[in-house]
Amino acid sequence: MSLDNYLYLSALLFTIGAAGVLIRRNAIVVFMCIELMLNASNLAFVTFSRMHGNIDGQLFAFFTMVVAACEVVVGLAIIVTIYRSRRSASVDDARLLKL
Amino acid sequence: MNIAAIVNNQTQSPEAVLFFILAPIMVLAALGMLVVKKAVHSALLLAVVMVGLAIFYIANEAPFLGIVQVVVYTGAVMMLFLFILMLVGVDSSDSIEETIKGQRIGGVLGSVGVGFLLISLLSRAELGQDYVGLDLINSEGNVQSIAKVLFTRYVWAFEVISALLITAALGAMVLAHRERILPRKSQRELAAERVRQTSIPVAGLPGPGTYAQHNAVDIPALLPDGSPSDASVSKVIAARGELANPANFRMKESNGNSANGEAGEE
Amino acid sequence: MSSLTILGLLPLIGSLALFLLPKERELLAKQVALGISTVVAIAGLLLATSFDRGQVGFQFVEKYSWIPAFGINYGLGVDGMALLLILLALILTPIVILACWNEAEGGRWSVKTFFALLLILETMMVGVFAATDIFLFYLFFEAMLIPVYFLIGGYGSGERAAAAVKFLLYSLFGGLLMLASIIGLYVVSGDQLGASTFDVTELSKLSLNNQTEILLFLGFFIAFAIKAPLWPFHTWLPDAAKAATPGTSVLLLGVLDKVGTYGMIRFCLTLFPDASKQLGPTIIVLSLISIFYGAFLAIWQSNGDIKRLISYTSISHFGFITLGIFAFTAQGQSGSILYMVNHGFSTAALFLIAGWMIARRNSSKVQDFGGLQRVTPLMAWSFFIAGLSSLALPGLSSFVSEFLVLVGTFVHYPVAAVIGTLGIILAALYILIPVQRALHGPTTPGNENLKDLNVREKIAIAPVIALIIFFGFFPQILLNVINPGAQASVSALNIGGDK
Amino acid sequence: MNGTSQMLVYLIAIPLFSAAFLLLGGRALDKVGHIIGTLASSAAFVIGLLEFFAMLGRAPENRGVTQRLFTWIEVGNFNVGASLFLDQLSMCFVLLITGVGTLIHIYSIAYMSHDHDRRRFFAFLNLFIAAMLLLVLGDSYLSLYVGWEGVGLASYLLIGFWNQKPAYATAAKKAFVANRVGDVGLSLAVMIAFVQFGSVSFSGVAEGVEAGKASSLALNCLGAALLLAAVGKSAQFPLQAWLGDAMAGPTPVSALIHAATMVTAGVYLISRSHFVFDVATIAQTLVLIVGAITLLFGAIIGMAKDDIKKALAASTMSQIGYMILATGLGPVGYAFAMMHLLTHGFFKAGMFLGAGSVMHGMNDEVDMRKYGALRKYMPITFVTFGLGYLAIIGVPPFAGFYSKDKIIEIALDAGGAKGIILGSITLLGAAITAFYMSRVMLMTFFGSKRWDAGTHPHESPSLMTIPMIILAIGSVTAGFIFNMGDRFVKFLEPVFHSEHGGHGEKAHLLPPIVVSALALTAVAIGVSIAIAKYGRGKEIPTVAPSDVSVWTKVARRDLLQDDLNEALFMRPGQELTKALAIVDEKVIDGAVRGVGSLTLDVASGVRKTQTGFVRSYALWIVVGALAILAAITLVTL
Repeated sequence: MSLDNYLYLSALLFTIGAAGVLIRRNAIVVFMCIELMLNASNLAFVTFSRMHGNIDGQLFAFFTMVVAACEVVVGLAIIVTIYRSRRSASVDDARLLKL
Repeated sequence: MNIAAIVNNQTQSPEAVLFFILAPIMVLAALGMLVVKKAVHSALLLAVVMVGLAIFYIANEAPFLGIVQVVVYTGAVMMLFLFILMLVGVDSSDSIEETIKGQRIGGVLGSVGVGFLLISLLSRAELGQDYVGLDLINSEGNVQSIAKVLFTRYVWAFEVISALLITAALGAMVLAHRERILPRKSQRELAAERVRQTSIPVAGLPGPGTYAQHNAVDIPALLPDGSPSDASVSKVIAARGELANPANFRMKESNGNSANGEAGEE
Repeated sequence: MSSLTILGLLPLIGSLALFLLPKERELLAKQVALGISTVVAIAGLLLATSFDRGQVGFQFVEKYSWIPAFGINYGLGVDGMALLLILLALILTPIVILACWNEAEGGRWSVKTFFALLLILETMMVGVFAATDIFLFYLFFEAMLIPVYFLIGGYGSGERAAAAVKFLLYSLFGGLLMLASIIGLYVVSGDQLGASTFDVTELSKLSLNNQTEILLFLGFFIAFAIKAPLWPFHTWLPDAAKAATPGTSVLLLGVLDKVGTYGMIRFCLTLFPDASKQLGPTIIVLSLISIFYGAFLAIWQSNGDIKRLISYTSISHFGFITLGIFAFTAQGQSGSILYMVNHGFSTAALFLIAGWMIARRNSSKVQDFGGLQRVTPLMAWSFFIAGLSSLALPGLSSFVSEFLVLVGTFVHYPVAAVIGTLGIILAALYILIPVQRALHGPTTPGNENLKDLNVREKIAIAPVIALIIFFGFFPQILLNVINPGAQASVSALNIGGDK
Repeated sequence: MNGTSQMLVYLIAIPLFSAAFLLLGGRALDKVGHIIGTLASSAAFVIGLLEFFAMLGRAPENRGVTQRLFTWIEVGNFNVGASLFLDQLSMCFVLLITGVGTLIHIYSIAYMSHDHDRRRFFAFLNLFIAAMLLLVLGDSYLSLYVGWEGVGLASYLLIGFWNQKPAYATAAKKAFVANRVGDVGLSLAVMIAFVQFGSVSFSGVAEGVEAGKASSLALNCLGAALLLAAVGKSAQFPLQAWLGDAMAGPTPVSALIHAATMVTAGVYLISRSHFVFDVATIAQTLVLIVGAITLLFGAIIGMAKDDIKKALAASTMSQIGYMILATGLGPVGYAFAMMHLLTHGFFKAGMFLGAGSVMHGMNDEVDMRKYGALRKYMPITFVTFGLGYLAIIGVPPFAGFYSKDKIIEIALDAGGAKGIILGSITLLGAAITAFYMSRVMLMTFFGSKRWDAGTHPHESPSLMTIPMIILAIGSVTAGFIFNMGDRFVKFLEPVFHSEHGGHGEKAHLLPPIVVSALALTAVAIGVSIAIAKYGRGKEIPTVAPSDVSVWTKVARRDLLQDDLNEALFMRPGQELTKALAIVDEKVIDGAVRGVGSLTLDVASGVRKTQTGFVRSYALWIVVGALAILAAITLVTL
């Protein structure tokens, strides 16, 4: 089986993640979709590392994971604070920042 | 993806089998995340996708990453999501109809467009050299090779990433921390509050069967004026309708009014 | 020999001194302002005496490198024309300060700031006429707008804020076009003269191909056409003049607008001779339209606002000045430069007296006056004489310049001159109709007890009227100063058949 | 050939400074103002006389005198010196202006005695004298132009002397604007002269014309421009509307300015530029046409006017028509025009002063229908007015006969069809003049009393009657003196180089005796018609009858000149101003404000994209990414 399939899979997962971000209104689900997109790109990294026979790909996937972790932590903290003040976790409710 | 492409410089066939089983599951799970109403279900589906990915990492000669994916990512990060979901309310579900005009169609079209373009680009891209595979690099083990590269070339990146992690943690605490506006209630105040509350009996609830012949759990205690106190029996039993009638166990009256008591006894 | 810099800086130092005064000592502030401006005026006159009439080109030249990286240097120098305009500014400022003694009350800021702004404006005026480095000229050209903006916005009447903003934006727009041309020139001079420079004399040696020359010319010309209101770009002037205090309008119309026509001669003609010759006829048509347009609207304003009326008359006068400039004859050039000086005095007189009439009657509608001849004869007579100088009655100064402009135009464009001469009939109308409405006829009720000019006002207006009459009989004094420069700029255009 | 004299500048300086002194003097000079004014004017007259006698002493060729003051304007080769030039032509004018001027100053001392602004009146009179002298003494067209507008300003001030009455203020404005239209002609003339001959002085232009430097077109344009100027100032057709209204000024003003001096400035201009008109044939014919039209125009209006001053003004217009016509008849005509101008100066000023004294007696009543039988009450006025009347209609021994008769003669001599037409017009004019002048005489002094209640006419004080008597004597004797042995024509001959000698042999259409007879018969006819209509026992209604022929109605409205001017110029002008005001407000200012509001609209449009929804921003990001990817794929295809 050629390794390209993995790339197609990661592209597909990435698109689904993007669609999720655009369509779902619950902040946490949006956040999960972003995680999905990140994982999709990690898969692509690992596949390329294998294709090129160079470990850097994996290393980069590793760094992406760390960054994703930080992002999740801060993101969820924000969602919690918004939930506390607004009693709703929907993304559309926090829309004061406009002219 | 024509068949001929699969034939040349291919991996062993079992990997193909693994791929063609697991990939559809993962895609379905991902699609499920979009469609499912409850947030918890989409969290679990995401966990499925992540575990699938871990397996693929291992299949791609990256066992360390696979394990990290499972242990760190799926284990910790997904659990964090579930924890937040619990905080926010598990049953918070989105209503189906869309609030922003044209958002849903635009979203789907946009992402499908991007996906289609990515895939079409990928299909036309080619490496110019056949796959090398990581056997040589992983000769003394995947973790050792990663460590060797991590702590030589990317040591600065590693330090910066750790700094980032710490700041993120700190940030989360600062964000989630709530200033205590009112002083913490000491035990004395809690007791006084409980006395002031009329709804909860200060002396505590009478145990079942008090002033009655039997202390079984389904027999309500009798209040001094003889009426049964339903606070003394657990709501669940009452809900199940297995409440016994206290009249049967009323003490026989020494004279006249014991007659009507007798009647209820048998 | 940094006499020009000293002359320029004196008013600035004066305004700083004014700022230090305590806010409530208004009378002291006025006296200090008056003192400083008279000292500067005397210094200017002394400087003028040592000006050598025969010599063509710049005198009192100063040149210090300011931003060597771009070849910008702090270059000052005056020729006949610039000297006269500077003197006009220096003489008008003390007169304005004296005339607008209590016009500054009721402004948004203190009286002290009003007079400080006037002094700052005076520095800008000296700077803009003395600059020989185009960058420095541009700097003063833009900096001039700020004090005027605050003067109109803070101390005017009616919807002063809107008028101030309109004035500022309109002139800034013009300034930007000029900046584009300056940069164009800078680049062209870079590759033609080796070191790129901003100096006027060097830049005039450039040889530009026709297309770029016309573009650069238009950049400068439109900026100056906005400044000296030529026909399509004039709508800011009536509003600004109506909203501003009469003193500010005097400086705005009397001196600031002359920067436009001065710029046309100093920059448009010397730097872009061929473009000027090519576009000459169109500009002549524009100035003719200006003459008639300004005249008709002034006649229309005679049942409207008196300040708008005077501003429309000066639009008509500026039409004559541009007509003279682009006639490319020695008479036309000298006539237009002399016209700038004379127009300064006649508009100053008209505006100051109009200001006093409005202050007394506190309404600026022409028909509210009526029959002032009986009630305030002195003011009526001075307004009448100022009006006569504005309609170019021979024997007063404006006639000499207007006639020179028309004769100069006749040499090359006879038809334009004939049409221009018809303009003097309208001039008679737009002065005599308001004179009749405001001064003659029975005294309208409410005007019976208006006071005539007090001593201060007499001292303010007497020199202006004296100069108007004096230069009517002896214009040759001014013409001797103007002629060499005008002759040189026309012969530089080397137009055949120069009379 | 011209000598120099230092006295000329004082001719102008004395009245000018006395005018300034009187104006600036303020109330303090009220009591003594009129005396200073009269002294200044008489001083000028004395200097004029001295110059005249000095001139007579010199040989005829070099009688011209110049005085150079300073260079007025000198730019490139446009060089105009402020210098004065006195020759025989301007000598006549100087004497007329200062002489008649002084008499009128004396007259107005009494006439204006009740007016508390008398000092200002005398200041303006002196200003007028100074400006008129500058006009006649200027040696170049430009200094003439200064005098020209100065006189216009003085007439504006004097007509509008009582400007508290709106009607008088409007009349003054009308006069000034009409003069200004004429001045456009003069400035054009100066420009043409400069461009063609490089100089604007009379001598320079004369040499240029002789040297033939200018094309005939340029010369004719120059002539036409000069004619336009003359028409503006001398109230000839088509710019004659202002003369009738100019009667709003006090009567001495009408006498001085609108009878004797200012209105004749046009004739002076044409005769001074005789070298242009002799060559520019078309311009000359134009002059003839203008003269003829105005001659009839004035006469017809004169017949219909009931206001004594307006009637006299109309007659002035027609008499000046005569003079302009004479100047149009070539070199020989200039001298006779001058003679008629001088005699007219005498008798017309005399009659105006007479009218003034009549008004003075009838407490400022001007309508002749309210006069009647005043000869018994105002004997001196009657006699002086009568002598003026006889002079103007051209009764033989009086001045008018000599000068007008000569004009009729040379009009007929013009020869051919032109001669016939011009001759008949002048004869018709003479008849009509006789008619309306007799009408004025009969309505004022003869017939029955038609006074309003409470008017009791009395003879004017001696201060008024003495000038009238002097002028009457002048109008009687002037004609005879001027004509004794053609002395006047010989006096002016060097100026106009009219080869006068050849006067005799030129083919006469009719011998002079026959011409005079013809003129006299015309006059007789006019007088008899007037007597028939207004003479013995005819009842003259005190209110102008309305059931009259169309022609009289039209004549009463000054042959519709005002309506014509209004319809042609004033109303369209007002419409144009209103339209331009709207254009300025809406189109140009609108465009400027439009730019402002356009930017505001665009800004508020863009603002709508900031919805606040995070997801719509995300959508924009995805769409952006899609666009870039698509671009890349298209490019790489």
